[in-house]
Amino acid sequence: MNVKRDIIVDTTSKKMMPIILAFGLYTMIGSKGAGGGFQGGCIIAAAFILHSLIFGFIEGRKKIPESWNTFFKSFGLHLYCGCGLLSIIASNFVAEFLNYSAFWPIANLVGTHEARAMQVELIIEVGIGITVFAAFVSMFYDLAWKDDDELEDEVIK
Amino acid sequence: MNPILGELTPFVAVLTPAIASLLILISYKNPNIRETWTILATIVTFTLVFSMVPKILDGETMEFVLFEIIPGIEFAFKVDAFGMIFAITSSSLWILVSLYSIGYMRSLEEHAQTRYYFCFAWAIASALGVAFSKNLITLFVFYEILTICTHPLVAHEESEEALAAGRKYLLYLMTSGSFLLAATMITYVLVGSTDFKAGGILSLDSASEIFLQLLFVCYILGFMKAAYMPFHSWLPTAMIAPTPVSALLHAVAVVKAGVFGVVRIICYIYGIELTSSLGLGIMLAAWVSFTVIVANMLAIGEDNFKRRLAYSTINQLSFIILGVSLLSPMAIMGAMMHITFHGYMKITLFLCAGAIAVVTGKKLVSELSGVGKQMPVTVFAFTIGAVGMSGLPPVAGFIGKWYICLGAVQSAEIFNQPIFLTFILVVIIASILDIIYLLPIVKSAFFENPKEEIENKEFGRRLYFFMLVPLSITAIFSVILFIFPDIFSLIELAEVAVDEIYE
Amino acid sequence: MIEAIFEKFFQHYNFWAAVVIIFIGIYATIAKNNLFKKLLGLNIFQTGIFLFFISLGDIGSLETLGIGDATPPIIWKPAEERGYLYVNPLPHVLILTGIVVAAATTCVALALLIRIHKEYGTLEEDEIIELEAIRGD
Amino acid sequence: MINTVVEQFPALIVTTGVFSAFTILILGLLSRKICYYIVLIVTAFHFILSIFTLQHVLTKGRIHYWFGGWRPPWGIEYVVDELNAYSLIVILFLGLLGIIFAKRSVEKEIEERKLPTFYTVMQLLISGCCGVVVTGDVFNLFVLAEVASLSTYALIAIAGGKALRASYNYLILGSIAICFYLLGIGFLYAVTGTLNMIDMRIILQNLYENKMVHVGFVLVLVGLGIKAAVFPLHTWQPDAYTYAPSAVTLIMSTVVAKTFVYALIRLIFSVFTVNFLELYINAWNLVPWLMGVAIIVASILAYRQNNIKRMLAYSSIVNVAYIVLGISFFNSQWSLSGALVNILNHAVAKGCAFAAVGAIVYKTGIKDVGALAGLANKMPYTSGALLISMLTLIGIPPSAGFVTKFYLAIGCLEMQNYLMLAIILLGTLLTLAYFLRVIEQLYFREGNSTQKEEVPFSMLAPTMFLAILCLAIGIFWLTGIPLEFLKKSITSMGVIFR
Repeated sequence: MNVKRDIIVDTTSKKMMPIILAFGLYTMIGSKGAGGGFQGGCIIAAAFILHSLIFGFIEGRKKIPESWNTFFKSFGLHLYCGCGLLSIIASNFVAEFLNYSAFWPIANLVGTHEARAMQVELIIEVGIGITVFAAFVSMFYDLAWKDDDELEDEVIK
Repeated sequence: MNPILGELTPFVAVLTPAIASLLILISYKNPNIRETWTILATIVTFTLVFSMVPKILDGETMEFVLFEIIPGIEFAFKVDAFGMIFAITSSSLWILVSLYSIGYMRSLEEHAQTRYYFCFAWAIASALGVAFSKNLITLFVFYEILTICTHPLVAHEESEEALAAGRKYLLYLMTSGSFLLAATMITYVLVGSTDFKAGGILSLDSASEIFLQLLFVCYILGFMKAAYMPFHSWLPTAMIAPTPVSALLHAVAVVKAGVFGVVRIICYIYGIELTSSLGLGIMLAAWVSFTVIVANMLAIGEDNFKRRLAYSTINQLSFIILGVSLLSPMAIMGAMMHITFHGYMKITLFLCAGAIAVVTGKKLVSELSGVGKQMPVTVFAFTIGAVGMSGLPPVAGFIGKWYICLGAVQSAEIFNQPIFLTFILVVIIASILDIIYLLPIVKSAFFENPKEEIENKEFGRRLYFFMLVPLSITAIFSVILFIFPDIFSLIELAEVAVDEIYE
Repeated sequence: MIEAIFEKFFQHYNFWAAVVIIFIGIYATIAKNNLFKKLLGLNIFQTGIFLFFISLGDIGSLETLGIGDATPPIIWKPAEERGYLYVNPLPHVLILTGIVVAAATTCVALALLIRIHKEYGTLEEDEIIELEAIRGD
Repeated sequence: MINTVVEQFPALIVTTGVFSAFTILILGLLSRKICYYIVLIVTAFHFILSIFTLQHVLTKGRIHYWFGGWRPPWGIEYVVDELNAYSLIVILFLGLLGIIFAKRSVEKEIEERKLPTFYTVMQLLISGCCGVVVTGDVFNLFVLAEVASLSTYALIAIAGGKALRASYNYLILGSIAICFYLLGIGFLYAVTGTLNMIDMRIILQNLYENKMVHVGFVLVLVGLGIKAAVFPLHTWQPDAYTYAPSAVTLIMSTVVAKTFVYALIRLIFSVFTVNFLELYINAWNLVPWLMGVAIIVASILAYRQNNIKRMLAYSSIVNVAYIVLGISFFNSQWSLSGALVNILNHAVAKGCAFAAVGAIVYKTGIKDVGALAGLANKMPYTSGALLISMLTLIGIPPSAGFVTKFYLAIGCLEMQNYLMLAIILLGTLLTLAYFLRVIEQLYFREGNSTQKEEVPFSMLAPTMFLAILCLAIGIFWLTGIPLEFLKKSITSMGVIFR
């Protein structure tokens, strides 16, 4: 494409991207406590969206193809839901969905009750974060892509 | 002789035609097998029904409770003498009409014969269900099925006219079904039961007088199948159906279900005493007397053969209701017997009309001159039916009319109201009118020369025998029923029923 | 008299704001002809509801009702001055969920709008209805 | 902690549903054919679980399930009593049949590359509906209702063309509805400080005079009323049903519609109680009359339709009106039974009708009533199923529809409301009037060809099965065996008869 590129915008966005990603990760898992998965995911998604805004959709799509997005969307949810289901299965169908105290795989690694919960929380936050990030990115592409869907597939190939 | 299957018999009797209908549906590819199922079912059903007669004559009743729908309402069958009369009539005539149907439908090479036989079997099943139902809800269920499954028969021709007739049929009968359901439910809420009990279940304690009178009107509207005026017009319209349908359903099964229901309401839900104390008997009698006269007058002006017979049916149905509404034992007995007598005679007339239509293609009364020379047996049978309709001996119709006239005298005595005697006058006028519109047909058929060359339709002749035999049998039976009215234990059954009611 | 009314009004100004926003939103959703503006109206409506919910969580706003005054946990106050220790967090959590749902709704709606625009070339409802009538079934 | 495995089932149905939905999305990248079988197997599995749930509820009492072990009112609680279990079975059963039906129909109506997404959304829809049914938390209900609704919007829109605008209309109205609901529970939360249904019911008992509660009640009612397509709020429904793909219409008319009707019943009777309605909501007396108007007006509108799907859509409005009419007479046990019975009856009958129509559309592309002529010869089984479903909707005994009418009639009489009885019966006649047109076309008119062409077995089987059920269920209700169960369900709703 013969679009004239602005070096300042290019460079800034390139330099900013890792920082945004790092901030997103921090929001997601850095704080001690529940919450942050959704916000972190949003921030990470923002980084990718910024990237494709600057370098074009086709470039952006190459960085993160739709199939990856689909995978991430599902994978994040599997992490979250899997934690819940695991606590049921691991406790031999005695504990409820997402009952952390029955979460044996981690129970061997960390000692106290609270810490255990915290570890599980971490997995869940990561799951939420991944899903949100992938969902937002794919939403962005779906809405921004003006041409037909078939065309989109061809371009990616 | 004991009932073949014990307490189950009424249920199986209803079930047999229903099962047969499914077999008919399955064997749609082979008409011969299909018709075999029909004939088999007719015979089995009649045997089952008839096997119950001795037990009923002993004054016993048979009950079979299938299940309880809600507390106080069961889905149950109960055989009593009155139900038996209706059941015998329907099931015995079904045999003959089935034979006739085979001849008729094959001669005309009608379409959709499987649908025809399927619906026919269901109609009989539901007519038997009506006869054997223990309470109003069971009766309602079968009553509705009867309406629905006869609609395809009315609209069988599939022409615009037939479809319009079908629509009219459903409009009238479904509306009446709604009234019946409403009345039934109101009865249930009032007394907590809808069982038929000789002597009635309602009483003045259950509701106010005016309420009970309105409920009665609701019930009568619910049995619109009885085709009293001014709600009669569906019946002549429905005559567009094939003749066997008009014969069995619109002279016996369907319309008699309506009459049957009215009798059930008066004798078994309201009870004679309540009916008379509410003054409902005389009101109803006046209402149907009007129908008796006017329907006959309309019949005189009608040129279409089957429609003329339909008006005659309307007249006779109202006549039966008149008998019941006189509220005296004799009259009720006469009415009950007349259900059977009228069935046999009217079916003879219809079958003759159908045979003439198939063989000569003539459907109007004015065209019939000289037919008697071509089809003497048929027209002779017709003569027997016509004589019976007019209430002249030696045909069964005389007995019914005689009893009802006696009943009118009896009512005048019982209730001390001479006004009941006027209904004898109604009977006589109706009989005269019957003669006026029926016997000229015979006259012109036998003694006048045909106006045009008679076209002999070959396809009709081929299966003429199938039609001739049933109509001869019904004609013969119409006479036999006069000489030996007890051939199906009819009088005894009617006596048992009346004894029960007046106990 | 008027002062009392004013006082009552301003004590619950956030609720009043929520009401105003909700009605603006509903108005836009119902009255606008453009499908996109309808969506915007819907979003405004949802925002109004979120504001309402969060106002519920702010116990300080109930202070004037005599229930007491609340302090968010980040602002330190001496213990004797605290009415409630913190703002009720539950409505906030609920609204977080609500926002996610709202975002999802918006996203589906936008995707639909894109498809509609592709199909009809316009987002004006009356024009779309006309076009539909021309096309038939 | 949990005593028996069965108590896990309600939660498992919802969570594994969502889990599998996204598994489909991943596996769809690998193979498009496998998606369908996953949905099928998972839903069948869930259906079996729901049967065990019902059995448990009937024998051992209601299930309380605390998510993450957090006790209510802090955590989310799932409560399953008779009514829930019953609705759950209805929803999963019809969902299962809908999915079986969907396979071939969807293959024809939808592009192949959209299939994984389609099935994902379908699975989400069913899970969302199950969630709405089992949850005992008003806010959780909101979230799961949105999951179900958003899926529905997407599924309708998949058909393209006019479905887009139908879907968008539904989206706007549905979102307004859910916002009303949210606002309503906001009001309730403001006065009670809890979101748990049982808790809220207890706290509300002292607050019935509070204006906030009244406003909350009305908002909740309107919100769920729009979602359930209760008469004056139904405007989105005919378009959506008409233009959606056949399989989606089938699922919407059965699963989604019944879910929100359930939610309406649950909120009215379990959170606000009969006492509240009786003492403080005087306008409630108008609801039966409104529903009477609904029955007549919607029937007349149905009569005027040419498109058969649209006709069935209006018939759905009539049937929802029957249900709401049933619950509006809350003092009569029979009336409430009629409402509960109609949840199943209408789902089965309408499911059968939409499946049959879907099959007709699949084979011939016919959508207008006038073009149906002679189809009985061409597609005898499908036409037979359509006939039976229509007779059921009319209410011919002994079909399921008759039972509804029967119970409602007794209910009306118990309330001494004779006019309403007349309206119900008039409704029957009007239903007959508009379905008779279809029946006449099918059976009494000559068609072009008499060549027999039936739809594939996977579409025919659910249709025929539902048709048989129309009769079987009717007879089952009539046997009186389920009366005890109905009584229990009504009690579980929190209605006590004097």
